Amino acid sequence: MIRQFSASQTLAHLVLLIGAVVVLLPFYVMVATSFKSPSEIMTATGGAFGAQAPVVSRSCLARGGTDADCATLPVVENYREAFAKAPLWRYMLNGVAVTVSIFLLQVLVALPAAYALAKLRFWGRNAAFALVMFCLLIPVHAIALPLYVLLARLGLTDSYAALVLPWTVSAFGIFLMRQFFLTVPDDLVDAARMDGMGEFAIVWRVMLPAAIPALLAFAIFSVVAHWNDYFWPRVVITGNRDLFTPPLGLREFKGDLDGNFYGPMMATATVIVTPLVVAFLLAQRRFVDGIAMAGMK
Amino acid sequence: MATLALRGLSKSFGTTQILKQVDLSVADGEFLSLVGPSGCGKSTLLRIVAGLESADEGSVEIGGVPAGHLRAADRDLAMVFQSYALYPHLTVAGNIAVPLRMRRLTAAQRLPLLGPVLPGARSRGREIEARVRAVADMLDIAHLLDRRPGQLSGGQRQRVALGRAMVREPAAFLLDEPLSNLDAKMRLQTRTEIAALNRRLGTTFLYVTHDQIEAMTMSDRIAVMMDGEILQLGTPEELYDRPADIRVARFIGSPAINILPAETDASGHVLLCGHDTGMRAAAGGRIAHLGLRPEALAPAPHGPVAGRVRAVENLGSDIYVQIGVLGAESPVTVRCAPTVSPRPRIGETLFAAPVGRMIAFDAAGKAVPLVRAEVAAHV
Amino acid sequence: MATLALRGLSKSFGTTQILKQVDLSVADGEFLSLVGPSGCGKSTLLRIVAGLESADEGSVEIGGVPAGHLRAADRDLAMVFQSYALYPHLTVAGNIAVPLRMRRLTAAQRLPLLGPVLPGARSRGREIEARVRAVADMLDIAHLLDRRPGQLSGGQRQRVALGRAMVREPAAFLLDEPLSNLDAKMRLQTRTEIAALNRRLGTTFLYVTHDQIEAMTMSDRIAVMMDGEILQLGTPEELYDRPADIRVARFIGSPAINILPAETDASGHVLLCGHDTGMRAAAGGRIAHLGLRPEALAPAPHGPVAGRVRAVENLGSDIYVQIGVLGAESPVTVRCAPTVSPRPRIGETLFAAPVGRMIAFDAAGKAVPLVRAEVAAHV
Amino acid sequence: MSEPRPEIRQARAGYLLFLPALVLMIVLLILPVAIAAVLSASDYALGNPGFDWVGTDNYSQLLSRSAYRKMMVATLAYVLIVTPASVGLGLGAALLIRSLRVGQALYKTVYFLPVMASLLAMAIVWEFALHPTLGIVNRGLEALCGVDGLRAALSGSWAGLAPGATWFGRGCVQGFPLWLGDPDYAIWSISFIGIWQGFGFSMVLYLAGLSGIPPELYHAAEMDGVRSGWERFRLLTWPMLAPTTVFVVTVTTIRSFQVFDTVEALTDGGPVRSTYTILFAIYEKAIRQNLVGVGAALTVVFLAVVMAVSLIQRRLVERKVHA
Amino acid sequence: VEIQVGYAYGSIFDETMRQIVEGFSAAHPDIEITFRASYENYEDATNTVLREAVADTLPDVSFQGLNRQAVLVERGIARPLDPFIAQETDFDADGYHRAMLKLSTFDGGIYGLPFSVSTPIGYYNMDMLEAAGVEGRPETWDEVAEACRKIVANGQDAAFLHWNITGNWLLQAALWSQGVPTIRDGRLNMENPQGVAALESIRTVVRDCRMKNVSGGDALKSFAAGELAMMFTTTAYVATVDGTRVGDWAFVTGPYPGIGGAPKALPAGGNAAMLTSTSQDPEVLEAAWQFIKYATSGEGAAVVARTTGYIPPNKVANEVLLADFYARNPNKETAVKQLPLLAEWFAYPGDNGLAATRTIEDYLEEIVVGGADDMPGLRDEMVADVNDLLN
Ligand SMILES: Nc1ncnc2c1ncn2[C@@H]1O[C@H](COP(=O)(O)OP(=O)(O)OP(=O)(O)O)[C@@H](O)[C@H]1O
Ligand SMILES: Nc1ncnc2c1ncn2[C@@H]1O[C@H](COP(=O)(O)OP(=O)(O)OP(=O)(O)O)[C@@H](O)[C@H]1O
Ligand SMILES: [Mg+2]
Ligand SMILES: [Mg+2]
Repeated sequence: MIRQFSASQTLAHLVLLIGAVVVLLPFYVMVATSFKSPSEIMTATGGAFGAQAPVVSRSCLARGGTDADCATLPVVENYREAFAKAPLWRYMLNGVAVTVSIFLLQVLVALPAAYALAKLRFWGRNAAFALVMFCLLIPVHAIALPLYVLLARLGLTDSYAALVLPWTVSAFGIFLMRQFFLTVPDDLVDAARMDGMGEFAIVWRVMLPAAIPALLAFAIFSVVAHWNDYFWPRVVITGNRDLFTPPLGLREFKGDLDGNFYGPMMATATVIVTPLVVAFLLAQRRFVDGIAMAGMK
Repeated sequence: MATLALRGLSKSFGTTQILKQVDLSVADGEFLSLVGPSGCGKSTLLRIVAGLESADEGSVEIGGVPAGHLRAADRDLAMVFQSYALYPHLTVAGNIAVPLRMRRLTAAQRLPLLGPVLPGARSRGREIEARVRAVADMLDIAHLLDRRPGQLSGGQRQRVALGRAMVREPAAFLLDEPLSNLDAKMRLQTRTEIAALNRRLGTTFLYVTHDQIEAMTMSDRIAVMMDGEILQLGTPEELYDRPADIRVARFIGSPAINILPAETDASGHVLLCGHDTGMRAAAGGRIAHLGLRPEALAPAPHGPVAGRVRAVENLGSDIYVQIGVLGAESPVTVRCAPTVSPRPRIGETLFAAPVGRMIAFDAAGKAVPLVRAEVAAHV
Repeated sequence: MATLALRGLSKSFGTTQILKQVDLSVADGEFLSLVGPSGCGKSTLLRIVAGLESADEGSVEIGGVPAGHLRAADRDLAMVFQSYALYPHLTVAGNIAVPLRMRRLTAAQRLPLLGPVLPGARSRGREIEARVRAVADMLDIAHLLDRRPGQLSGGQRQRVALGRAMVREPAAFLLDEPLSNLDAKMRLQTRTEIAALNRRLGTTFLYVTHDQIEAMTMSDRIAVMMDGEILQLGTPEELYDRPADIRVARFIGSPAINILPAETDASGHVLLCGHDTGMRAAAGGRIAHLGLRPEALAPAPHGPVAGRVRAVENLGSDIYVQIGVLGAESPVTVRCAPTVSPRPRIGETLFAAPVGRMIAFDAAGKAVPLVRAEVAAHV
Repeated sequence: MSEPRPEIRQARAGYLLFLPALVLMIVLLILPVAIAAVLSASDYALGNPGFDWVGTDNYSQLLSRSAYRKMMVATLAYVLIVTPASVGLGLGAALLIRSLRVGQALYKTVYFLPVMASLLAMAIVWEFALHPTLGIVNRGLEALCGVDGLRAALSGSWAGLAPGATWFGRGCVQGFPLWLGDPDYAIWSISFIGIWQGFGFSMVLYLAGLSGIPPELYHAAEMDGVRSGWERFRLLTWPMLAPTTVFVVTVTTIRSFQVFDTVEALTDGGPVRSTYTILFAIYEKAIRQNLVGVGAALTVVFLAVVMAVSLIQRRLVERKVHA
Repeated sequence: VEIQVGYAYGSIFDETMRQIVEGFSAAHPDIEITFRASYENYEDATNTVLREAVADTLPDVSFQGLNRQAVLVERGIARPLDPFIAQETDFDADGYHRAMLKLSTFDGGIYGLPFSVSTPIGYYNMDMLEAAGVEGRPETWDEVAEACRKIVANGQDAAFLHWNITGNWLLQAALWSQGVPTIRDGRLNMENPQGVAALESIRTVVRDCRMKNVSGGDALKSFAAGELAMMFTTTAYVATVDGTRVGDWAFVTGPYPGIGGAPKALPAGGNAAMLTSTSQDPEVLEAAWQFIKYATSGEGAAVVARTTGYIPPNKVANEVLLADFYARNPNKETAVKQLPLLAEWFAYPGDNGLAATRTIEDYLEEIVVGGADDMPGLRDEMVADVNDLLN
């Protein structure tokens, strides 16, 4: 503890570095591939980021360009193709809209529920909490069909509502927030009552601001899950491509048999993964704190 | 400004009765402390007065008006909590302003962005701001108004909590151990301030603590509570000098009172450790214990109290000598002046004699008034 | 059992120097307290002695042997922490046994399942158990041996922490504010116990606190530390009666000493609020302040100290009267007997005169010995 | 107008505040589960005009058909590989990272990246990385074969072993495995990706748990004579992390039972159903093959198993905490 | 009017559809075509449409796998096309290959018009064959095995049989090539020597060609990269190989190998356009019909040939519009030449049809991963399992 030999530090770094290499390998493959020309991908040449020898754009040829017109750098071609093949911006925008609305609705529903479970005494509270714990176990894949039929009966398939509504209640969010609220002193709630706030006002004016760190942790879980979700959008969005979320955009490249769009496909993957990584990097420190504070230990 | 009256309050949690038919009246402007050991129900009582909890039986009157049907926010009481319970996300100014904002602004005017531009909100907002500043000036925290609670010391938070309570000029203050999270120095300083505040504002204070020194130094009257009952209600002097119950005697005073075994001899004289004290019970009851405060004992060549010195604590201003006395439950403490000579030393035998008031208790622990034996004989 | 000697210890965190060339020797078996305001470096010093932190400069000797190269586990010191630092997952018995298990059992014998069946483990285990029981008996916690720390009260935890330190009979105990997490009553009780322990075991104690009453009542000697330096080292009486520095005078004593402005007149006499005190500086220096303990002042019809009564605190055993005196930094506290009459009332003017020792300080805050002016004239 | 007692007001507020969540949970989660439970006794298929009750036929199928036996094997294998590995790696990483003087934030971020990344995107990348000939994994291994010294060391030929005696040696001679196409390797590959993706999550939870251990305890241990890191871990760290561990194990187990995306994207349950995990089976039956009844029966079985697991773990915690 | 259209295999047909719409819009400026998200494959196509039927969000036109049409007809989702055909004065039903039209005819009604049709063919890297000393293209599986042995001996990857194409297509091909229909009387028709022979043919390739259990996409990539000598799969990928070929080697296609001789018949792969509109608006229905007609006949069909490896279903396209196209693209003509062999691509009857497909796939995979040697035994087990499902 006191006199740490730098040898042990070095060893720790070594082990962690090897781990980091394994962890980062797929990311490296993804980014590297998105920089390469098809032939470099096929032959696994080109080093880390491809030789960037000009290639001829196939889609440009298809539109009737000549070889000379259509020569571009592989990286440009891949990313241009990624955005040309599918309206990626639109999909990303959808992704943002969907994840943000899901998160906001989840907070809207979970926060009062968690407050009730943590701070209010009422008959059946334990049963209510048990119900939340049970719901925590239900994966959407298992109930997708009944849920789909439900939405279909309401005429809500192929709509933003279909992407958002099923997620409005997050058992995990309720659980997490409840754990956090347990650590908020009861006195604070009583003080708010003395100050003239009703229970509803307490939730939004006292508990919400106090819960920001835990909410941040939850936000990351929620946003990650729904930004990346491929299964549910695929089930409910059958008609309108304008409602696609980023993973569905990625799927456009993942036909049953082609392996030939690897460059653009990896470019798309890179584009989709990047926002989350950036968001995480920004929120990283408070995220770990938030988890710790939410008593998830 | 109002009186508080509790009549026959009872409260149980599950099967355990926490409050047992408690009666208590607090006069207008009075500073009344409620003291008692941990878990005796002080906070519960306070919370019932505040309206945060309801009694199973009994009633609460505020300013002579039954308050049972009023919710906490409508009782016009302010409460200060042990943990201060400040809103961590609001600045000091924001914290102090909350009670006013909740009361003086309409729901619409409180809205985040829209609110301030609504008619009337401006002027109300300015009023509130002025009031907050005035309170902050009074508590000497005006320079902290823009900080958040996390950036304040314990004492400063304490004052902010007081400020939040004061800002709306409530009928009475309820304080639940507001000093217990402060360190010794801070506690000393703040308790004077709170007492001064009571005098300055003239508002009724109901103050809960388990620290009897706090209660002694601040209160007009003290109610000692144990096991859900109020054992005695009186001025600090009364409690110190004339405790009605041995439990009260034990609770009040630091270092604690010395309880020594006593008897009543055939002639009705009270014997302390077998020595005649020259006193007898006024009403002639049997006496089981005598209570002697440390300052009511002094070393004397052949005093009735004798034992080996266990410890000598020199506080500079006083010396407390603890002696192990046969028959006493715990070591007997004797207060000496720092100039005492010879200075008692650990291990030697010390004799002490009563030099101050003796308090007698019967076997049930009830106080029994004593009178000089001769005087009584004359009567 | 060993002496501790610190020589020229310095320590900085970043750019701020926390310890400045501290020298300190603790005699074998001595109870030495280290007091000082929060943040003055007491814990840092203790941790350097313990080996949990290293000094930038200077050396630590334990039992006369330099310990600089030893890690904490090898220094044969035991430490009691403010938060007790008990292992929450182990029972009381388990907690107390840890130091023995770590030292007396081999790594193999400590293995979870296999360990106990290894040769020798049985008998060692029984030895340890017996030792734990003995310590628990001594501390009166034998009935708690199977509980976990979470199920204990503060005072009980405190004793377990002590037990864990005592169990292996270390060369010296280091205690870092071990009482500060206890409530007032418990603190009172435990401090006597710890002092008694020191006497019984005869082991060296180095005790850190920022509570001077604690230090006064327990210690053989006290070191007052401020700003990384030891201002004075001496017995409690010395510190209380003959502080070397105005900061020491202010720190020691509760309620705090009254510091009043003073002058030296042309004839060398010391003037207190303009009144001749009949004293002069022994070595003839100029005097800027006079320190008077609350008990060294008493109400007197025309005393030199006069002011309006700000507060009257009746502790039952004493009454402290605070008066606002022109020229004094803070209200002046006068101790009266509870029987004083007339009882001072808030708002009226009170006169007080010195009745005890006066402590004089020059403008730099250094203490200046005083002598009676007449006597000096005769010499 | 008399106000109700505060307790009653509180209870009312409690109901009111919990109500939206309750309604939504019932409509969105409980109701579908109930529907699934009902449908599990039917032969309902999407688009059919009606359906018949088939009693427990769907369930008895689960017992009789070999595919479902393989499903159980694959699911258990996945859970039993991924849970201990990602919990262990998470703990190891957290401990190592905590011991560092510099670079903590960097490793934390790197190890958490896979948790953030889109599984679908990463599955595609892994598929590419594990491609038998073009993939970086096999290319890398082959490159190692090309370095004589390394090849000798790794294949054991320095010790006189035949070139094909070791796994690596065989790989050099016959080519390295089809990670996703060989039934002997597929479940391991999928599990590996699961671990890769999930251990960062355990790590973060463990880091949170570690930061909750008061440093004074470590100092106390030091004073008590604890010298080695291992002793410190045994005496203090591991027991103090027990609640974290239970939580992490529970969450990881449930997540492992719920593995779906990688299976769907990479192996479709194959080869020869070696990666036919239960959630994928539900999906295949109910959505791909339109056998809603069978899928529903699987759903019911799945929920029963997961609930049993979490109840058992709950018991363990309670015993631990209240012991 | 706007009509909504769904189709599968976006990576193959996106360009095709774009060109068709271009042409169609020129001819019908008042009709706007909106494409739905493309289906991943034919099963996905059917399931999506089934779900959409529940939600009442069906597209107006949906391109469905030839073997998946029956389900939609049975459930009443597909609408008959006969009324529209009847209105057409110049509609030449004969323009469609009879066999193809028959694939979309149920109970005498036409429910779909074939859009793109495929047959299995062989893909060859002639450079690799020659390097290994193989002369010409193999005509039977025995010859394939023979060639494989030489190529393997030459240290190269020999062949890939795309055994897991949706709907057990190549197993059905192996059976049809011996003249045996896969389904007879609602049961799996493999309890005969031809059934075993079909399985044996697969095992031969696995054993003699050292075929690896990789995905079709991976194999295609290897072939395009010039690392795989032979590949047996649908003609659909000819365009893909052309487009992604790395290096300069001789790419040639050849007829699908038979068992013991030339194939007697081959299952028709591909998809048909179906009218799935729920609209009551005659204008919408008419527009949808116009699109179906355009896409499946004449110029629309010609685009299929130009942009994919599929065969246009329409004689007009094949013989009139594309005469010199095939001369320039002999690799794409292989499938056209196999047109006379076209036979039904069976869907397994009943609710468990897809489960049966998957079960058969599992058994085939046993062979492919080298875990099965006893073909008659495997056949018996498989038949029992599948027939159990088909009951
Ligand atoms: N909501 C509750 N449910 C059950 N028991 C309770 C509840 N609130 C308090 N109690 C119990 O009632 C008793 C009195 O509690 P109360 O808080 O009034 O004590 P207190 O005198 O304020 O003690 P302290 O000095 O420790 O604050 C305690 O034993 C406590 O455990
Ligand atoms: N590891 C550290 N890094 C930086 N500064 C430190 C560290 N440890 C202590 N300090 C600083 O050193 C000063 C002395 O700390 P120390 O803990 O020794 O004070 P103390 O006298 O024990 O105070 P207290 O009575 O509050 O415990 C403080 O200002 C503290 O902020
Ligand atoms: Mg309380
Ligand atoms: Mg300290």
